[in-house]
Amino acid sequence: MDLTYTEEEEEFRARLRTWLGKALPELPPKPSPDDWPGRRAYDLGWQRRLYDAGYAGLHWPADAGGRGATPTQHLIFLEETERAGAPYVGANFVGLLHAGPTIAAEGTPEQRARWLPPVLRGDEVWCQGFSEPGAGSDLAALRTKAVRDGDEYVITGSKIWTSHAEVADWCELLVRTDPVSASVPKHRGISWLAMPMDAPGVTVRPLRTLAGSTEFAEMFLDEVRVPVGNRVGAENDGWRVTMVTLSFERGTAFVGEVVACRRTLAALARTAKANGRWDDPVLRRGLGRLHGEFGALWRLTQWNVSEAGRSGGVPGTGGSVFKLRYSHARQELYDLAAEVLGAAGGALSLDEEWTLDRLSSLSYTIAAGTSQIQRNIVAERILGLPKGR
Amino acid sequence: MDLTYTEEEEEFRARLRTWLGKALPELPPKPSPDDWPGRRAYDLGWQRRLYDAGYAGLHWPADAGGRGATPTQHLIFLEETERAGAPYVGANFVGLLHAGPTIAAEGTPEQRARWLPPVLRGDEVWCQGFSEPGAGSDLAALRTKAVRDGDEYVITGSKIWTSHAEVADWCELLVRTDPVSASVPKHRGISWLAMPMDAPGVTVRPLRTLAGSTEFAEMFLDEVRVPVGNRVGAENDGWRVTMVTLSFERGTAFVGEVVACRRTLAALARTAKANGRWDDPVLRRGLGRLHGEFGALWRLTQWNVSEAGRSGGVPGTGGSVFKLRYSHARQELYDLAAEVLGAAGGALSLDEEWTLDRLSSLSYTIAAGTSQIQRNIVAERILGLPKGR
Amino acid sequence: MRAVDFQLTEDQRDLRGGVRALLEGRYGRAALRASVDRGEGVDRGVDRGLWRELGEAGFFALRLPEEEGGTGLGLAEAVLVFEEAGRVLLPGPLVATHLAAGVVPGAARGTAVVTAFDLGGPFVAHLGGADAVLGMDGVPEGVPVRSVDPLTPLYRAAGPGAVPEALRDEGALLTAALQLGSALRTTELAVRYAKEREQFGQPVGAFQAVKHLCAGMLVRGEVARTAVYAAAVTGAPGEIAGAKLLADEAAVRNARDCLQVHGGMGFTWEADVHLHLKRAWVRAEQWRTAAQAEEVLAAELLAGSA
Amino acid sequence: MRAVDFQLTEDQRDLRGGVRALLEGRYGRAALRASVDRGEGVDRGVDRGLWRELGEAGFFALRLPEEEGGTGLGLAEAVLVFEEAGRVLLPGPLVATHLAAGVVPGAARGTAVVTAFDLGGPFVAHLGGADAVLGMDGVPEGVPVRSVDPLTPLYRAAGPGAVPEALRDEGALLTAALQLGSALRTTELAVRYAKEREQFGQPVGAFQAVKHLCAGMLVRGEVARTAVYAAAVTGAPGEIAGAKLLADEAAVRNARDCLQVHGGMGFTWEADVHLHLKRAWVRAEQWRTAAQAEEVLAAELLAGSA
Repeated sequence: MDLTYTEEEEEFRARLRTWLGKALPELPPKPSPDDWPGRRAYDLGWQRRLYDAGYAGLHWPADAGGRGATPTQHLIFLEETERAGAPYVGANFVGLLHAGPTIAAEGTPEQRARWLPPVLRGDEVWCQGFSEPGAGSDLAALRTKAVRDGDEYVITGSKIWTSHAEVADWCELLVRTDPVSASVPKHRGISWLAMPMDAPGVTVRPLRTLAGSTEFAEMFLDEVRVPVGNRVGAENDGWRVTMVTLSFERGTAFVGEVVACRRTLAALARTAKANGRWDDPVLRRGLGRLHGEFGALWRLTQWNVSEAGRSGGVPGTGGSVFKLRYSHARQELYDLAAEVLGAAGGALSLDEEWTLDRLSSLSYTIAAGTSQIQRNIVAERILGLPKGR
Repeated sequence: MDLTYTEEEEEFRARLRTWLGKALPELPPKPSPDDWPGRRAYDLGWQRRLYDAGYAGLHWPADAGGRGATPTQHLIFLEETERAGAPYVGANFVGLLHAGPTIAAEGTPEQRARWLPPVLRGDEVWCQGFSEPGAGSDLAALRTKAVRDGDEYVITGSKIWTSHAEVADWCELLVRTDPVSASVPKHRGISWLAMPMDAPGVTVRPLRTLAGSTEFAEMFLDEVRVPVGNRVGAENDGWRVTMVTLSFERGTAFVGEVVACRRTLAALARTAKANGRWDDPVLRRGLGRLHGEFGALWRLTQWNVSEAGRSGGVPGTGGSVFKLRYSHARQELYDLAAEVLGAAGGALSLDEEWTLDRLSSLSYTIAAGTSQIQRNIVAERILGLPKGR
Repeated sequence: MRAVDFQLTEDQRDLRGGVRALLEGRYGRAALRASVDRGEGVDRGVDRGLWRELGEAGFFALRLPEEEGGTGLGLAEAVLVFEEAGRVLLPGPLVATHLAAGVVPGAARGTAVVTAFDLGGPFVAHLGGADAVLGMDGVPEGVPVRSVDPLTPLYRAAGPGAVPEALRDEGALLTAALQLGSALRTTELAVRYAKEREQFGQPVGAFQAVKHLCAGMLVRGEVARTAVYAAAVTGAPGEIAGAKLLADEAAVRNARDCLQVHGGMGFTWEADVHLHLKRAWVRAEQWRTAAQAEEVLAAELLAGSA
Repeated sequence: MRAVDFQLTEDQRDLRGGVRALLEGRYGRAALRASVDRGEGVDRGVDRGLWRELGEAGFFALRLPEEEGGTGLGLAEAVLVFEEAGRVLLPGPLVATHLAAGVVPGAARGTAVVTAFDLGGPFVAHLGGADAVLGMDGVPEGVPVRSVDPLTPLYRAAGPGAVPEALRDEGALLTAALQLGSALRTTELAVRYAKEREQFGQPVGAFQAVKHLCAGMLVRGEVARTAVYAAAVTGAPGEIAGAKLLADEAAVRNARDCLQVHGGMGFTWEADVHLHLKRAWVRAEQWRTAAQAEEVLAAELLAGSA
């Protein structure tokens, strides 16, 4: 057990800090949340700067154009960029974290050459077409259908919870190429396709969340034609291909968020001190408890990262453990924030950033696997408890 | 909605108070917890006094020797006896609340004449032989077997969680008279028998709980012979016969306990005031919250009782709702008590009554249907949610 | 022989049924969503037509004596009516206007919209177009703030800065009744969704985890119902504090669990669940907060234990 | 290239494995139940033979420099050893004797039994037959009280009446490690029972409700483990307070959930689960309570946020 960074790691951190100190002030002003083209340009611009400085695809293998950094370097990168207030991965999210790694692992040399460099350089934006209105937790029940017609698939169906769909160039799409039957279980018969978003038949409609924002979209596909050459992996093998993506994750998924939560908690303590609520032991101890909680979550992140480092990048089951606890803690944080602010302090006003963040926190126990699904995973895969009848 | 008592009810209460004021001081000293014969004598003595005063079987129908009181009168009875510190039903529990009502509802005239008067008069003690080591939540999976041999059943098996077994005269016993098979589901093939506890082959062994006490026993049955005439209801119809018992319950099961908890909470507040913990808002507000909780539970009891009164004695599903909430609240109460006392105040010492009660409270989310089973009942029977595959 | 009867009387059932029918007709789901859409970004004030209809139906004058144009009913009946309003998320300063009946001209008949500084600070709801503020002469200027609840416009204004103390108990109780209605409604929404939505080849409500979430919702709702009804019958400050505490908790936590049962769909603007949660957050801050209620209860506990 | 590595080193794994083997052999389940039976109603004092064996195994001298007869290891290794002790519910004033090594003669080798007034009041554990009390000259007279934990005899005695402040952090951390071991152990007990016990025709662990109880236990244990290990590496008071808080919660709540998973069988004296719960209750009161830990963390949060 060692929590001190090596000399190389400290150097990496120092270089990064220096660069961030120089690069961040040069950024253009942040676009407004509903200026989608502006957000695309801003996010791609940041990615291009990372690329030029040698930080793009830090955690990607070298043969995919990445830097082959250790998980700890990646952790340092995420920690430092968050601390410095650098832009989030934003529109580059799917390309850098899902579609890109999938292509890197499963694509042909031609596919890698076509799609990976534009992601790293910040030239192209990807979105994700996995979930469907009828297939949420039960993702493999997806029904969007692709029928082979010569060299093309003809695709019909609908997708939901697609972020950045309005400005994406490509969509990593899961489709059913073999209908479910007695001999074809639902996890088979799925294929992974790269769909150009400007293909005829693709309609994107913004999906409004309870926070009032339109971060997500619904996507309707009406006989969209995609070349067979855009399929990554074998036909009907898309489920396995998709799962490969996860092996790039290496415990770093929530590093930035945990760092941000710790900063938020400190700000909340200052607010409580300023408005007098600090003198109420119920609130003060609640803040202390959450400080302990997020401290542990930060350490758990380091633990998961170093475990992934040992196992050579294969993610442990630590991800489910972390997500269960973190999503709950994040909701607690914003509930406590509302108590610290109180009605008189603006807890009911959207003019306070806390309130919007509180609304967003509600999705954490649902998105990317509900807490119920995560508990099943922990119970069945880690603890080996049997599936029910 | 009306929470004022009628004149008749207030008269009933006043008469009862007067009688309690006279009867309680005449009681002999309470036996020690491990003096089982002494406890039997004490409990039966109290029952005899109730009988002589006309309070025995208050809630039993008149044709079973009871007083046919309204649910509200029964509630008043339980409230007043608890407030006055009268003895608990103790060794008479099964006879008065389970076996007796079952015989009253399902027994032949001869069976009623044989078994009911001694229960009401305080002459005979019953115990319950339902649960088995392998059949807890899944009670109908019981395997104690009764084989017909002429005019007798020959019974072999074992029972668990039998209270007062050491001093009982009779046991209401559920046995399997028809083995489970493709055509006999587990709820069929069960019969209800009255077994004399002095029959050869009955062995009772005390079962120690985590509180260190031996309130319960295990019972081993080795070819015990019970006359067929001791069967109440038809052969193989024992499950239905047993469920009938519940229809006597009428929401009053926990009246005494809720009254007692409210008294305990008040004592805890006094303790907190005396030891200074009252000044800690975390504890003070916790006590306030529990005061609200138990206030609501008391009202819920009244609600359930008045609902049972309307429906003519058929219990609502309010019982599961109440038990879920109450068992949790009771555990919270004793956890808070431990915090109020603190280590310095004896929270870790069994010399404090609180500590023993805290240990006992741990059974509340398990006994008589775990919280998990109760939630299933609420979800399936009240909310109509489907059973899983 | 009559007995203590905590159940609703025939008249009370009729009253509740009548109010439910009125609100279903006048403020069903389509009307709710229309007012959400209409209110986007700007406070268009209370729907005066609806307000008058509520007034005519006795919503505000319910507890006024008949000689003052009321129906002479009590808190128990008022609670039943407000529970129904909470179910359908009826917007507007219902509690304040009800409390103003007989005091502020027009409140009883619903021709006046009356609000109150019931948030314990500089914020006041529904100030835009309000005719009066409880306990104040005149209506102060207010600066609109963006409210978390699209159906409860909020303003920052100079006012008494405190809840009108004399009305605090009744205000808290009626607000608790609104919360109760919402808690019962989100239970229904969750159960309906759990029966319809299929995942892994069966309704999600067949999964024990979802089942138990729903069971917990029902329990919270029933405990809150008992507390609210009992407090309405006795009018005791301690019981009212307990009712507010339990109803706030039921409304907020049931909305949260309802959202969880709905999964991703619950996170959409289209689903009604967020409207329940946001309103429940607002109401939890009105008249009596949880911390205040706990202190009232603690003081009562200690006084009663002496 | 080497990286920050939070995982256990090979040596640490070996150490833990060695201690686990030692304890399994020397204090397995039969020994545990025998000491419960032996201790019934009377404090027979610490098992001196066992204590010496622990001493020989380096349990107490672990962190002493080699020239003082220790093994020169650090808090991280001590935490691993104490975690194992917590798993098997090893009785005796382990933490106090460990802290006394190098201070009280014989503590390092396990020939002396040293206890401490670590309960923040007049109660002290394992006073009967103790050779010394940390921070005191001589051993005071004590009046035995009936302890909730059959393996932690308690006495009322006149002492400093407070936890030895200089040792509070280390004491809290090592106690947290004991709690951690217990929390991990009750998870195993629950999972094993859930796999074996059948009801309604399948193992109870196949029911989602039981499954999710077990998953919650694992999560609590893993979070506590990370907090305890990290605090051992950094030795920071804030991290130690957090570790104690989280490990106390994990130990108590896991024992409760383990009991729930066991159903009626968990309520028996025969099942070990109550021994874990009772010990967890005792340890939660030792060195640093939850309220104290929260205050430490709150102060650190505010100081760090300035």
